[in-house]
Amino acid sequence: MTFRLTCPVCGKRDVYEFTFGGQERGPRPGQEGLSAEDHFRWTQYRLIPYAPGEEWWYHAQGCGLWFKTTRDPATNREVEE
Amino acid sequence: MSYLRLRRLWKPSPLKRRYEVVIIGGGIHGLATAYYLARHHGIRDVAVLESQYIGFGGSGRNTAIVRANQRTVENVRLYEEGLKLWRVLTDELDYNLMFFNCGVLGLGHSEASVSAFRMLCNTHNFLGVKSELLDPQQCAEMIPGLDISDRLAFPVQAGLYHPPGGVVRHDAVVWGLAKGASAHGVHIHQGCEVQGIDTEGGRVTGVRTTLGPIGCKRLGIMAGGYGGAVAAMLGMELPIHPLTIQAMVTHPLKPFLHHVFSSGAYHVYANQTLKGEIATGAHMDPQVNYTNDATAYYLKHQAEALTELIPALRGVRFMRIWAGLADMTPDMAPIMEGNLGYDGLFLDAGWGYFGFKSGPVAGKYMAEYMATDERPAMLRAFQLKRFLENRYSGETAAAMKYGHWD
Amino acid sequence: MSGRDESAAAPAGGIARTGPIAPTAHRRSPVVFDANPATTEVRDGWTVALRYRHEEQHAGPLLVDLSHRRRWDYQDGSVATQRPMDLPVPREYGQVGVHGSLVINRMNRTQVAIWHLGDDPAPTPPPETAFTEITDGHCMLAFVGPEVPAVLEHLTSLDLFDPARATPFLTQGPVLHVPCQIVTFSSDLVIMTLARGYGEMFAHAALHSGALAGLRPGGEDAFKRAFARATATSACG
Amino acid sequence: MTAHRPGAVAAAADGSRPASPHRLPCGSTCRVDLSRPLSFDFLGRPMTGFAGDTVASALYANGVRIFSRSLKYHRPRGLYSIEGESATTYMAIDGVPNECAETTELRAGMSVRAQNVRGDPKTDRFGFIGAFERLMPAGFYYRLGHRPYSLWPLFQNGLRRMAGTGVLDPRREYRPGVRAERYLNVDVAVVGGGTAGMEAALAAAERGLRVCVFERRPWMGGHHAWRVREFEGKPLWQRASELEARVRATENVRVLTRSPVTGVWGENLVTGFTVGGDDDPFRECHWECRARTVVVAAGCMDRPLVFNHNDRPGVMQPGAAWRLARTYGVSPGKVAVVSVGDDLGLEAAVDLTRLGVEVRAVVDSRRRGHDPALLEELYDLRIPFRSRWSASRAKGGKHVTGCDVWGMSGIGPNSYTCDLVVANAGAQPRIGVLATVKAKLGYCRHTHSYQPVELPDDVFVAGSMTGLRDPGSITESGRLAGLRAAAFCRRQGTALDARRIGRAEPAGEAGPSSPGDNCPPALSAAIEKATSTLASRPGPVAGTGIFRGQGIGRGAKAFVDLDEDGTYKNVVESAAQGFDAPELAKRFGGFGLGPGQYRVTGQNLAMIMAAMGLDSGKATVPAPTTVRPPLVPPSLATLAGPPHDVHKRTPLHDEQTARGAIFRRMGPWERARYFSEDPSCRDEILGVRRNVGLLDSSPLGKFRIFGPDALNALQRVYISDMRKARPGRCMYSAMCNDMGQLMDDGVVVKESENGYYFTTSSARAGTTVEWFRYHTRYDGWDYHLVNITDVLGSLNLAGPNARRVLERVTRDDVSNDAFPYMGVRRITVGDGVEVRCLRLGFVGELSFELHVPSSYCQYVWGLLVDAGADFGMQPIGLEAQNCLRAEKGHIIIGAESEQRVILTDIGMGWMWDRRDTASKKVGAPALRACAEQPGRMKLVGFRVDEGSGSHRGDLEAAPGAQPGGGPGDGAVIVADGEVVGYVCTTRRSETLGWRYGMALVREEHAARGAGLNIYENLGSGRKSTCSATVVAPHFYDPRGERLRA
Repeated sequence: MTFRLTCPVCGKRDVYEFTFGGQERGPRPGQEGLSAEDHFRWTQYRLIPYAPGEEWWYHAQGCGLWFKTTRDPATNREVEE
Repeated sequence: MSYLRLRRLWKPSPLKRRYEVVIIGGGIHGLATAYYLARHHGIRDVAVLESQYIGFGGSGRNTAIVRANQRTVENVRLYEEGLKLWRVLTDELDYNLMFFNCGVLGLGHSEASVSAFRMLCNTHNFLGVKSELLDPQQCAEMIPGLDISDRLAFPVQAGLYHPPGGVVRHDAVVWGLAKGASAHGVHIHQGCEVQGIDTEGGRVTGVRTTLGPIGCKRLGIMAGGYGGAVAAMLGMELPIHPLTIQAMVTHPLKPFLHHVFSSGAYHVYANQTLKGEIATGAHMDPQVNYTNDATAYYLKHQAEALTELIPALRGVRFMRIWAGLADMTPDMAPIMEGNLGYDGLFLDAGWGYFGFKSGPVAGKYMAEYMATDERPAMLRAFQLKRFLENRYSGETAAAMKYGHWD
Repeated sequence: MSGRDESAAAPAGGIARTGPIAPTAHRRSPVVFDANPATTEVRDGWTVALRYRHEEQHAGPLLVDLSHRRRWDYQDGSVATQRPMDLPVPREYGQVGVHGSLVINRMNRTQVAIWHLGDDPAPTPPPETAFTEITDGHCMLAFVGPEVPAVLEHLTSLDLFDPARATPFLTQGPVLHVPCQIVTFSSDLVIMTLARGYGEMFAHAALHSGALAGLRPGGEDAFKRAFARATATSACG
Repeated sequence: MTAHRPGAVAAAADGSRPASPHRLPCGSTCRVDLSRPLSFDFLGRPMTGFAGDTVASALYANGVRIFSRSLKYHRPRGLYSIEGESATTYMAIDGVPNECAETTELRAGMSVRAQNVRGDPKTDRFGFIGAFERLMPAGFYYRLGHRPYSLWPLFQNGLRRMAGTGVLDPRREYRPGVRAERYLNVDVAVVGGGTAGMEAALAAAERGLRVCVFERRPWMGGHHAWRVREFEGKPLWQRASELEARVRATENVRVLTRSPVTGVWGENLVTGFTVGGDDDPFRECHWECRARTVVVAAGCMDRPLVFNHNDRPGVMQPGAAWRLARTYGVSPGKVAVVSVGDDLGLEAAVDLTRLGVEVRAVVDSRRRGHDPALLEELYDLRIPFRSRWSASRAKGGKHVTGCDVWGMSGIGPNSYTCDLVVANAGAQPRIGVLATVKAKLGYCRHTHSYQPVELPDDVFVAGSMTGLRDPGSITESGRLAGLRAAAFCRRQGTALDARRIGRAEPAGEAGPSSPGDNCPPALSAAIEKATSTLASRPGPVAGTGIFRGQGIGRGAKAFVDLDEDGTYKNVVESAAQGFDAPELAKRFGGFGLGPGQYRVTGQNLAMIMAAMGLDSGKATVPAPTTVRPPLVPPSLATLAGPPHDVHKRTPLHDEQTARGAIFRRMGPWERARYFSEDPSCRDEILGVRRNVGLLDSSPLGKFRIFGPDALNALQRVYISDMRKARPGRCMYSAMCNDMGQLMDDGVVVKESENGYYFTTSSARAGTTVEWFRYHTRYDGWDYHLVNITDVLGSLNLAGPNARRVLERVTRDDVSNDAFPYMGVRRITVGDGVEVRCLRLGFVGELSFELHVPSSYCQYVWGLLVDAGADFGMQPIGLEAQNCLRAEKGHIIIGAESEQRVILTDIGMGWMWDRRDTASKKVGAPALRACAEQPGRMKLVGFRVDEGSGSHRGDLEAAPGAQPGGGPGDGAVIVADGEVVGYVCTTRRSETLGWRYGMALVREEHAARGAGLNIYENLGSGRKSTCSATVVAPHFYDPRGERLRA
């Protein structure tokens, strides 16, 4: 699964230059009235089907940008939206 | 001589449209659960559904290391019982699982890991599981050629030796359990991929498969690395990330490595198989993934690590690399649940890279759970709700960064 | 040894060096080459090797330590519209502007790096928070001379000589597994910066691996010649 | 390299006598230079080979026929293949085990040994084992040796001893030569430097693309390199040689010979390795080549014929016999029987005859499809030929003495006397690379081989692996593949577009243009022309589905897999036990799991299983088993490459080395842990407590943050109310993760309206920017971070005399009034270096932390050391700091915290701004949920009860033991037969005179004054127990008077 990711600043680079930031799960929920269970679900629970999903990646060895990309866990390739 | 009469290990069986119990996943967890359901609980109307061939997933892709030197009490007890089962099963199944009780040696390369080893050692011995703290010289005596000099970036500072551990022939476990389950009437269906799960009124009623619908009263999701994807068919979110873990073997050599060894600092564990290959496993890639693709990166990484630790390994070649999935939870402990969201739905998942050594013992308790609807005491520590209560099992010490993939 | 007395004015950005610079050569580069300098110069508190003895007989590529060259980080939410140190900010990510002795690298949406590479005294940035002098935070190395692509092929998988990119250009990525900021000026001049802590081991490893392509330590003079050549032909300016 | 130019040695070979009775005058195709003898030894017997020989060819030329003994049955094994397809010639060369004699180039002075033998391979003591074959059906070991279980260890050890082949000496130094790793970026990577590969390379290079060709042999040309047949008026070898010269002269083609490809990994990362030749500067080089497109022109190889005793020395594949003669000038035998299934095999028979081998008979399992020209040549040479016949049995013991052949219709056998059996079932493509690029392979019933059904759109296939044999077709298919690769690169647009480099605003830009665009008319025309030329030439030749000789019976001695001694009978046995699919049989019977991997076995195993399916009425097509890289085994030394341990050193590394520091790696840094051999660091500790010490804390994370939203960002990641940060004062706070676990701590100083300076723990320095940006990634805030960890070194001057030392190097007022505890000042030291100075107290004493520009650190260190000399100031290391801070009850993340505890569990809840929900602080919801949750683990301080406990065995010699007796780090706390906690850090304090510690325990044991039972058992009878009392975790100077002094 040596694949590449397209950094919006640096272009296509080897995946090992990046830090994985997990699936897109939307912005941090507001904390007023947030239940413990909702918070811990948001923090840890994910639905990971065999289908492309949005993910966060950080170009740790390069420009230092967090960006979103859509990738298919069944092929490990980025998918054009 | 009956030895020379060759019989099918498991019988081909007709696919029925309805079973009392359907188990998704023909790996050791699924097969063991089926085996114990039939053998211990008299539930023989069981089908094991496997999308590829039995043992295709993690069961046939691990490095076959078995041990019980865990960090917390609940885990030590579970894996200790697991260790004792190899011998019992070899006899019960009349199939040589080839448990090579060679002991497992962990290497520590920092003051912090020495403290961690001491904690493990004390815990194990207090619980009656043998463990021993070694100095670097003793490590070198156990692992011929191990470099304990200061030449290393991370010199060896201590070893934690765990005599009850060893290596089991992983394929034999799959086949032996299939043999045993089949002998007790369990149906094993290979090439049968589950594509959906049916429920009605809060109950599981069956599965939809590439071979048509199959009804059941109880359903076990025991699909290893694919467990999260199967649960996703019900829209069920889980704290599970499937990650790729890779392993590789060298050309076969005459025996010289007589123990399993591992090193956290170098992200490497290795043992010499009965066939003589050095089988070695690597660290994991962090991103979620359902492929079994290996990478050039780890072939190289592993070579760097092994040749630094044992310089003589520069004299050997890698002949095969492969990958499997590890279903990681935030605390590196499994999730074993019953009637989860739906009556009759059982989940055995999140084993990470501990899925092989736990197979039979997990099957034994999951069978009990499925047969009685009562959570066995042994499984109390492995409930899903611990993640929602922020009560991690403590199986790993490190705090997570963004999630359980890092 | 010739000493040059230069008092650099205070840098901005809250970095702790606002006092007058002592003329004595107190400052140390992270890189020490195992080679004999033929000429050195004390500049701005640094002892700079201009030429090494072996360079006379060495026709191959050279590794030059430029850690003493001043560098600034500049960040702004709308950097594209700014003129840090009166330099135009390159429009595209990865573009490099050469303006006399100053080089400006567009790193991303909000950030540029400015390098002082010429012989003239380094300019003084205005006292804006947006500037951070990072000279001491980096090791700066130049790969100079023939066979530079062959040397770098041993050190990184980055495509530093992509014919489709116009020189000079910036690449941010790992060299010897260390994150670097790399500017390709030409096939005989590549400059990179990396965190100072890595400097000593990095230079050592580069010389070890680069030795197969003939890499040896070099003095600043070799860099100056290559920089003059590269910027004379460069489209930027 | 000269030895590898074809024809270079023709003169030497032509006029002179053969150098040994086994050498042939083979002329132009010969790669062996008979004028350059090389001496080597085999089993201590001196032998002579020549430059250009492989170890195998040289041994064969010296009359060696038995190269090894087989894995299971210890059967004698000879030269069966010539390019390492099987492991029969794996040998120990210069003590290195499992070296492939077929591909290892001979060097002077080599010492060669056979493997898996007891004694001489001719007279191996375990040779008798083969007689017990009947007792060892497939998977026999799973059904044996476990009853009674007590016998199993004996059986297991027997198995272990019999298994394995090579012998590794764990104390030897292997492969000491130069190693390199190199990285390439190309547009087209060509795998295979045969005619098709070379044509592809030229076609792409002529269109300006960067091309790299990987060729495993020392020369290019594929099978054309040794064929003397003429095509369009020129011998094939000569055409190949001329083409090679053209390719090598093309500037943008990188040619790597002696460079097998180990795999093509995701998105066309081609890896391979080069084993250096005589005139290469390095011995071994690992390659990683990132290619935009890959042309696979890997060629084909023999598919073995399965017949009785097909493993006997003297049985070899046509490619092996032919190459032995043509490439190495070695006679494969005197009298041969040839049984083949393809035209290359027939051509080999003809050519061998011309070279002086007496071919008794040629049989071909095919019914039709033979090249009539070859049949005519056989007729002219008066060699009896039969189609639909094949070898069924090789006769002889340790070497072939004869061969039986049978007709497919069941007539036979005809018996011949011979010393060489040349046999294959046909040809098979080298599918390894196709498998690793994830081409979907299907069984082609015309060529009877696996062919790509679906290819990734950036991969192109050419040459004989597609079934082509006509040289013109091969040429054209190569050219077409090269052109298509070029067109693909063009379609992707310029590299610049494809990589999206240089787009200031990437969003909204169009992706790569649609296929067909950007392909200039000339290129399209060239593709059309090549396509039609190829179509007009002969297409793929028909293959054969036959895999075994007629009349082999049960096939107990007919080998499907030579490496693992897997026979035809074993395949049948596997199926009988339920392993009736190739992938299952492979695992169960070990077919293709040996060193040769799938290479020899793969296709035949699938064909056999498919045929068995047919027998049982199930229509099946051969299904390929998984091909796993590496396609050619690289040595670990090659993969590991040169040493590249590039880590960080502080600016004060040399100064500390000079003072006797003992370093340890901490993350990327090398840091001084001790300044003496005393693990208790007594002198260092007392120096700080009573006098003054100097610590290099440079790896401490140091950052600037500024911008309108800087405070918002700080409020998000820090758990405290960061509005309280103010100039001139250090504010201590912490960061948590979303579970409320402690991630980091440090101080924050406000420096300007929107600008702050802050520190992090050393371990977090590298990920702090990432962390800030991650947790604010949805917010669009305008703030900027600069990591200045390496800009500033850090020197910590600590102890009651710290101020007196500092006063000697600065004129600034550092008195307690002017510069109180937790203050931060800029002071000037020496002759004008301005530094930040922070009054902190991690070690519990008056201390000044100087943040000094890195280039000045050595100077400032020198100033302080000189100033401290009168006080006897000593440098201290991390272990002393560790003890000092523990005495003070200050925690270290990861030592006193772990996954089970959150901020409030470890006594740091006071930092948390409970009222703030607006900032959405990371970790706050978790703390809110769990701060008061019962039953959590808590951090406690304890004091070991004097005189309590017992102590057995030599605990103090164990790693990590603390001097002075009593429990050590990692001791467990036990109660009622359960483990209820563990000791994080414990030391015996010289200052306090008692043993203190910090532990994580279950809440019910955490109350002040509670008793703790501490238990240690490190194995080997080393055991201790003692009791302790829970106390507040501030052991030393609990009121903090010394910090504020």
